[in-house]
Amino acid sequence: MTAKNPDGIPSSQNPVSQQPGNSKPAEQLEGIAIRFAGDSGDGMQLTGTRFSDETALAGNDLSTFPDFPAEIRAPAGTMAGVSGFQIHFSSIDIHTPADQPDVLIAFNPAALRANVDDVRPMGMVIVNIDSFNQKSLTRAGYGDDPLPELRERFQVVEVPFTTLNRAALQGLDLSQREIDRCKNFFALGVLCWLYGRPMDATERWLGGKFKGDVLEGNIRTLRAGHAFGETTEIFPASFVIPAAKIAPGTYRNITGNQALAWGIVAAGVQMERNVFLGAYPITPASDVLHEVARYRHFGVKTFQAEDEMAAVSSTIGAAFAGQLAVTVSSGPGFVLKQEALGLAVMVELPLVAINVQRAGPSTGSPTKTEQGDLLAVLFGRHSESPIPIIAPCTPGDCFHAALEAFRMAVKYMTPVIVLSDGYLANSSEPWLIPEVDSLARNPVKHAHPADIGEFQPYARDPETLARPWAIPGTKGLEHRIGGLTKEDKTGNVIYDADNHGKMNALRKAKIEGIAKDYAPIEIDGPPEGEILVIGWGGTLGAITAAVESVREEGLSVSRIHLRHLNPFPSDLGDILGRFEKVLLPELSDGHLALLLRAKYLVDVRSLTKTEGQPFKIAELTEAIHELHASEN
Amino acid sequence: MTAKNPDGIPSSQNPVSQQPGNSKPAEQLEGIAIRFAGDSGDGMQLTGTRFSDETALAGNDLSTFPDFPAEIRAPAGTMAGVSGFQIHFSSIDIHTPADQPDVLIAFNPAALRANVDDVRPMGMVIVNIDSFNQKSLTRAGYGDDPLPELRERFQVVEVPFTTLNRAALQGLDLSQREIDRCKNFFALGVLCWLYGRPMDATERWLGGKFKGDVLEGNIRTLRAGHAFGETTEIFPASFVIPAAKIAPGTYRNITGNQALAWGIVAAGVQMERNVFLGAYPITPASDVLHEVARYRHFGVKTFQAEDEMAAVSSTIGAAFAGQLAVTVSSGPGFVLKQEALGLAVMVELPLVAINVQRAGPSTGSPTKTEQGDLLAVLFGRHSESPIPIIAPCTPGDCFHAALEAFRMAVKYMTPVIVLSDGYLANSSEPWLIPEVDSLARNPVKHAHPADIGEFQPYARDPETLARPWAIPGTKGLEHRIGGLTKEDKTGNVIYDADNHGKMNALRKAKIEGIAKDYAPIEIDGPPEGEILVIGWGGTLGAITAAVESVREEGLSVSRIHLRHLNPFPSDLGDILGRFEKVLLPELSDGHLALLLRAKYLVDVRSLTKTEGQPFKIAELTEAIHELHASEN
Amino acid sequence: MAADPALKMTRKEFVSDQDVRWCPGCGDYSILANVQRVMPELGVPRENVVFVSGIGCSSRFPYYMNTYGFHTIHGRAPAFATGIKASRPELSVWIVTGDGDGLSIGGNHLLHTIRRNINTQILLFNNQIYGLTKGQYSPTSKVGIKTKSTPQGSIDHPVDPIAFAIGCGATFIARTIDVDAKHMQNILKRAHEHKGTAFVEILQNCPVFNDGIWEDVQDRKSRAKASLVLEHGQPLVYGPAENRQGIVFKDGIPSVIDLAEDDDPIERGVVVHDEHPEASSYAGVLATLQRPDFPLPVGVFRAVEKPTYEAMLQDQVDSATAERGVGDLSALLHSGDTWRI
Amino acid sequence: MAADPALKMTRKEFVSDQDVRWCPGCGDYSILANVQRVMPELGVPRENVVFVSGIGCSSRFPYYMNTYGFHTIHGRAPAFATGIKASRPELSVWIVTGDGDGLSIGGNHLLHTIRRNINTQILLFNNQIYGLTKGQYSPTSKVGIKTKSTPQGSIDHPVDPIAFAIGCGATFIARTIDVDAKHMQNILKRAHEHKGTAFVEILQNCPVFNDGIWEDVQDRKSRAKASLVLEHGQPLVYGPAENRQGIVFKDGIPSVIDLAEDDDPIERGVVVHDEHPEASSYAGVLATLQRPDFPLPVGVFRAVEKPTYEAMLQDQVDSATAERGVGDLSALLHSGDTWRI
Ligand SMILES: Cc1ncc(C[n+]2csc(CCOP(=O)(O)OP(=O)(O)O)c2C)c(N)n1
Ligand SMILES: Cc1ncc(C[n+]2csc(CCOP(=O)(O)OP(=O)(O)O)c2C)c(N)n1
Ligand code: SF4
Ligand code: SF4
Ligand SMILES: [Mg+2]
Ligand SMILES: [Mg+2]
Repeated sequence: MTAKNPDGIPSSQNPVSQQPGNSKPAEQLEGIAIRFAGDSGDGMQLTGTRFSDETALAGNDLSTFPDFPAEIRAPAGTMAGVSGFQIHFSSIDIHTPADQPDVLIAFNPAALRANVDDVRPMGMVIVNIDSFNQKSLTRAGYGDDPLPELRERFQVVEVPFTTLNRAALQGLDLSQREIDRCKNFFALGVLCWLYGRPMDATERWLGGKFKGDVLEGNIRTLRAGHAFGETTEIFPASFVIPAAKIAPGTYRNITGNQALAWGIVAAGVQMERNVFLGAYPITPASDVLHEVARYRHFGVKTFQAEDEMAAVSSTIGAAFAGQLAVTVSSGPGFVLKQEALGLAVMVELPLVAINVQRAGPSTGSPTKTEQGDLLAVLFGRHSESPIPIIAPCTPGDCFHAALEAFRMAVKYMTPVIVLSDGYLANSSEPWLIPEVDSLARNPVKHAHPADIGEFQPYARDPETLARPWAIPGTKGLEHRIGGLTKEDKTGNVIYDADNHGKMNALRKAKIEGIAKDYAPIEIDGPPEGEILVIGWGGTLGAITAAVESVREEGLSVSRIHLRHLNPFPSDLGDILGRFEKVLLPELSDGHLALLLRAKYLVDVRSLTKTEGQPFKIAELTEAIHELHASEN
Repeated sequence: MTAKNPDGIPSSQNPVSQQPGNSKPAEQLEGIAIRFAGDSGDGMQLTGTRFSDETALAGNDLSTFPDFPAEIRAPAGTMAGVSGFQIHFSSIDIHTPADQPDVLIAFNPAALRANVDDVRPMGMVIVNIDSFNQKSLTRAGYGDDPLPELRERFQVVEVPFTTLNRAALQGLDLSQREIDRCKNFFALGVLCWLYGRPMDATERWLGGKFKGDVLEGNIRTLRAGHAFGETTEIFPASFVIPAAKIAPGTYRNITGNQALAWGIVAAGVQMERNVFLGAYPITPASDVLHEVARYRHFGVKTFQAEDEMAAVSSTIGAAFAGQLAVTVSSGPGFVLKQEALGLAVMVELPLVAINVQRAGPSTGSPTKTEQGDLLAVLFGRHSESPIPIIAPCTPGDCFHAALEAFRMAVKYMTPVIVLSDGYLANSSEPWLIPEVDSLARNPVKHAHPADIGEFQPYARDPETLARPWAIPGTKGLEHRIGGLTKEDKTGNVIYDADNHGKMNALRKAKIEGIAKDYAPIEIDGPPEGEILVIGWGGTLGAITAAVESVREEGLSVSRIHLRHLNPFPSDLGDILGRFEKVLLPELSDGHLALLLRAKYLVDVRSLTKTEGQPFKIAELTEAIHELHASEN
Repeated sequence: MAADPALKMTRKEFVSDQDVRWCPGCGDYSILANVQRVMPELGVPRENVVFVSGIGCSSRFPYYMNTYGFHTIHGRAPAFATGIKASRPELSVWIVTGDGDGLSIGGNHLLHTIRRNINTQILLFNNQIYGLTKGQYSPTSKVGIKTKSTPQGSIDHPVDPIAFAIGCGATFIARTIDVDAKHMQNILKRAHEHKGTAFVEILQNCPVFNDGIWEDVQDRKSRAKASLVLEHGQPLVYGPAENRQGIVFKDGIPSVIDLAEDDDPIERGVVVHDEHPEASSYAGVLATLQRPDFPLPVGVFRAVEKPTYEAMLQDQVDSATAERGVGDLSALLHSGDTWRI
Repeated sequence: MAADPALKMTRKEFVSDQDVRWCPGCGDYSILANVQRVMPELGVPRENVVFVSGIGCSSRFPYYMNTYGFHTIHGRAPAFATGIKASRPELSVWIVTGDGDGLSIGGNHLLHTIRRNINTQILLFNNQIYGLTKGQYSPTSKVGIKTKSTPQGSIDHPVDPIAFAIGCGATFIARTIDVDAKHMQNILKRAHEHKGTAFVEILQNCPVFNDGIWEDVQDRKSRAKASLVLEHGQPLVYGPAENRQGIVFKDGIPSVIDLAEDDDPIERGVVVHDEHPEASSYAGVLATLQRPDFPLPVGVFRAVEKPTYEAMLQDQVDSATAERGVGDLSALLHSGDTWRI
């Protein structure tokens, strides 16, 4: 996010020297946000992803936000089928995909109608004018041609993408349908010219994906688009967005789901144990299964179960068998796993359960984001069954969260929940690739008869209160576990009241003890003062941008972001007490706020939003201003 | 509970005139608590229930507490197989089964060992001396004969129940095993003599249950036991517990599960709609299914589903079809229903979901009680899916809770949760049978085309915000519902952000609006002051007794008991603010306390217990004293 | 379902006002069209028809039917339908499910609904893939299929929906094909006529994630050889006229014999199709006929009568009422031991 | 499972120190005794054996075995076992479940575990009742049974575990009886030898809630007439020597014929039992043999070889490793497009 402009409006538009190999003047911009929008079948997600990768290679900081419908491919040309992809890139540090795009590329009237009101005033709106006819206008729900009116509010640029693409691909042995499918690459070419993106990565990528005339067609139209940008009079100038100054190192683009998957694979390597992932597909979590399934050569086994009960049960079974076990799902599926997770608490086995949250209730809006599952994952099991919760806050952070979750699970012999969300899952950002040597190595150690006198499955490590992880195949440690109340130490079945109370207390103490391992909370801003803004999970970018923005307006605002939602860090209460006002923006009805209020009796103000969409920076700055102005 | 003696120690033991038809002196007692204990196969639950019914007929106030193992019939003579039943009865108002029994009847050494430490000092311990031999002592885990030592601490009475029973039944055409099975009725006869209980109800009951020599045998041994009490020197006197002064009316004994079942049947009658109950058996909820299944002639249909997902789904289906639909379960089963309940929230259909809580986590101690599911039933669905919660507080109150739940569900078109527990489920108390005419009649009204212009499945009643209940079979109201985010009014599938937020807000407002219907909270004690004790659910008796007890010691303590756990009553915050200190005892880790702290930012002190057992009055009085003595 | 043949209805009346949101070319379109075409012929008024579905592309079906409809949650549609039908036996309840919805997460409900013989129609759209979640293999996918979740190929042996339904004790079992309008309409009518659970597998093409999986039985040219059309009382003969083949059973194991042009199949021992044997084993043998060794049977495998769940339940209500009179609440509350104070 | 026949073990070594907590006379006792007796003969060291169960009286089983054991949650044992076996193929994994645990709430996992052919032994104790929750009818209970939840009698048509297993594509299916020690031990050994899911129904008496349900096949006197002992290669003949009867199949439908004392059953067309036909339809016909019209078959219905899930999964790991080398984390993190700053 450009710091001074929470709305994503580029702050400097001075023409500078021409881009290399470019015959038109180029203006320098600090940053820009572009949204691609078209039919589900128009390849918008692909176009967006390619443009992101090129932008990353150009050295900009960036943030993306894909937003697509739940249908695979709703009827062409309808509002229901519109798929969007927004990318924000800049020469300075940015935190979000931007509230309002500066540029919209709309492939048809429905895409225009669904998105144009988000574009900043006088922003650029590029339309595929070939798709504007009475029929498609009607399908989109437009009565009249909207362009005349829009020309008042935006710089409307009309490009006949379909025609130009067809012209470019004449002579190839492709059907009309195949030809038309390439038009998104023509548009990509235009944009690459406009914003000075290199295209070789895309050409390489196309080479790996297609062959023959399809490959030829895509490359030809990409180049044709680039040439069109340079040649035509429609765009008087192109733009330069200089590379951002970011920490040195090797970077890549990564989405949250990919990072989770890689974190899972990495845990196996770093902890020297095989990984078992049991999952049932569900949007937006399925990609973690898909990605992990590609790495059998890491000794990783994935199991697509028949349902979520089987997914989690197989995972607990694998944990019993000594694997680094993990299951992944989204809200509706996670909820179905709660009964079994209660058993995992009782038998104190290590495993990781990931919930990539989506917008509900019920089936809700499966491809939209929300943070509404915190209380469900924390409390959704019957009776007292505490489980630690880790919430990653950026796509790349998902990698580290997965690694940490496994370490915690094994050290404390407990299930651990990782709480991601649809926004983190699908968004991408440049990610500083960690050096493998810098990652902690924690080889798993199982209980072994040689280390133990009389084996007691529920004897506890005095430090961590963890019980031993004794796995089948180990001679002398044969034992039985299960969900009935267990006797302290022996683990035998028993109904004694005192013992039942004691075991509840032990499990609680064990989980609370985990907070000892946390690093102190980092406070961004003064350690005490008027306003503290707290966040958790995928809202980090928006909150950071908003806080930076109001600070530049002179407000004294501090910020912390909680990664550990259970147990809470032990310094949290102290920090809360040092501020006059505390604001907690959440994409839910205020789950963390409820927990903090209950625990610390602090009047945490909750800023809630349950619209299936991330926070806009402006929503947050406004709330901070309001809080600042408020009496107490 | 005798008011002055929280420990259940009878306060007056003055000999009074003899009981009618009794040749020995009879002492008058205010109240007494007796525990029956034996093997699971010894018929303790039955003996206890019979004794309770007779006690009720004798006009005493009473409270019972059955406590049995999870195994059907664990190996005879082991601690694991011990089954107990406690009854407390009195000539004055009592609230609990008493902390400590005055009398223990132990049918074998294991029953003695498992229970004797609970008996009040110098209480009476009656043992079946026939069962005391080396083998059974060893099975029970006794090294030496425990009786000599116990004689120091208790009045030990040794009765050869087995021998006496065999003697009584000589000549009948019964096997030895059948004869021995009758011995509990011999013991019952003894106790009936001892406490002046009439036996005709039991004889009637036996007559309805058995025939031939089995009937003859049971009656004969019952009478023999009575005669034995009167004849033998072992009991120097019998006791009289005069009838209690309680409100006039017709009474019966009722358990919480029976009351729930009858409440369900009553809802069908009062609301003039057929009832559908879909359930999967689980302890301690199954009896609700069993009981409701007996009333098909009320037009009630029960469906034993294949699992909890099917149970709740069939219930929602029946609600869609226009039935008074209800599902019942306990913690582990309830949790499995949460995904479907999320759908019920989205489609806004009326149904009742009952959770009879048990001690966990996981399978835990299925026959023991706890209140640990409050947060799970409140928050256990993904995303925002608010559902009202009603918690009955006595066995008889379960009847009214069920009725209220249906009324609320239909009025507001929402699922409603009834949160009972294992203690309420199995305990019994005398219940003032309500006059049917005094129960509200709320005939169900479905949407009808005549009442409506253009039908909109999500149009709302301006008052309640309820949507119309339009059921299949109604011409002109054909419509489709489902779990995807719905458009306001039309109910069409839509992914629009504003609409999604609006629907969340509407659902929330609808549920919060229910509080308008509540009666004001009744405060027992001064409306403001030093200490307020809050309770919910089945702890009412113990809390009431404890508060009465400390008040008599001069403390100013007020008490409220919450029946509505979501939404909270609107006068609750105000009441909380009027007391210096607030104590909240819960059989959990403090679920309601967490909610009250978060909502009202009041420093509610939580008294927690998670041992699978109800509160003892002494635990509560101690906590109140401590709070009173505490600085702030 | 109070069927009223006098009722005159049109296909259009069963078309809802919602835009149909499947991919172009999806087999679901033709299934929808056929269902909408058959409905008016069944004589059930629109308001007495309920479509219930789970989650999946296929499960969007109810939105497009201008009847009562309930798009529920993943896998549980049969259980919702059970609640509807058990409590309101007069309604005509149709279940639409997919191979993932019905046989993966929903397998248990399919089993129990079928064995209880709830009088509903279960239409299972089998495209051997999870469409809605973008292409993972399903329980009916072939071993070796490469999908998003099986980059090295699937290793699960698939379950056959028909064989599964037989194992569950289904009283009506049929298979039809998305593109064969006439056949499907006939099967839909038969399913509706059947009293008890009518289980219908519909072979459906998913052009996006699993294109062409049923090509040999869909294609008019290959169909004669690739499929065996079951007709009650007719021998199990298939193939082009000049090259007929027949199915014979030996000790419960089927095999194929070639038939000369003038052979009498029955004389040659070819089995004569019988929908009605009480023992499900005959249909069980048919179910083992699978491509490529055998033709794939389409049509009604089995149709036998057994009391339905909802009828027996209603009987219990009626007989209890007849025996004990309509329930009297006050009497209930005062039953057993009571006492007056 | 690394079976080592040289290993000398005793029954006692498999007895845990826990008190057995079933009701007196429960059929579970004899099943436990037989399992404990067979274990030492299988040659699998104790530490490589895992017993996994769900919830129910039967599911208490693992506590009494001095091996690794996991008493899980209701209905899910096969899924737990899948996780164990898929990740550690060298372990010998036994599943103990009941008719309620396995076929009611757990039906879906049974289906999928069986079709995947995970190499485990599934012992389903069928007492046609829910024991642990004190006597409700189960999915195998007969129509009309009066239980706590069905005071007017049950109206659900029961599912037959063997028929269900066939519908799921089971590779090994057997039935045995709690009181028949020798038969059971033999079946347990066969189940263990089988590579793939071995599904074994054990008829079990619950004297407390459903006494005598299997009496005719349990009782030594009635057994010969009431049951048909399946033996590979032997004709389907049963009954006392003087009154033998045989089973014939016609078009997939079984029927009974009387055999004269000197009849050759095979000549009379009596079917010869074959455990190995690839088509499951033969076993499907056997599964329809039910009391009272037929004798109840006990023994091995079906035993065929198919690749197991865990072996194929391990193959994918091995072949991926062979092709791509052992995974290199740093290489993974740097794969695709990266850039240096
Ligand atoms: C509890 C739950 N788990 C997972 C999902 C995700 N999900 C939705 S549809 C589906 C599979 C659908 O496959 P199928 O039934 O074959 O339908 P198709 O799309 O192929 O028609 C899955 C896994 C979900 N919605 N809910
Ligand atoms: C989720 C859940 N639902 C219900 C139960 C209650 N429950 C425990 S065992 C059981 C049935 C057991 O029947 P079966 O498997 O036949 O075992 P049996 O006791 O007859 O051996 C039920 C319903 C439970 N423990 N968990
Ligand atoms: S993904 Fe496949 S099944 Fe789903 S709508 Fe598209 S073509 Fe049809
Ligand atoms: S209830 Fe039945 S199955 Fe359970 S232990 Fe007792 S006899 Fe066995
Ligand atoms: Mg499918
Ligand atoms: Mg059973």
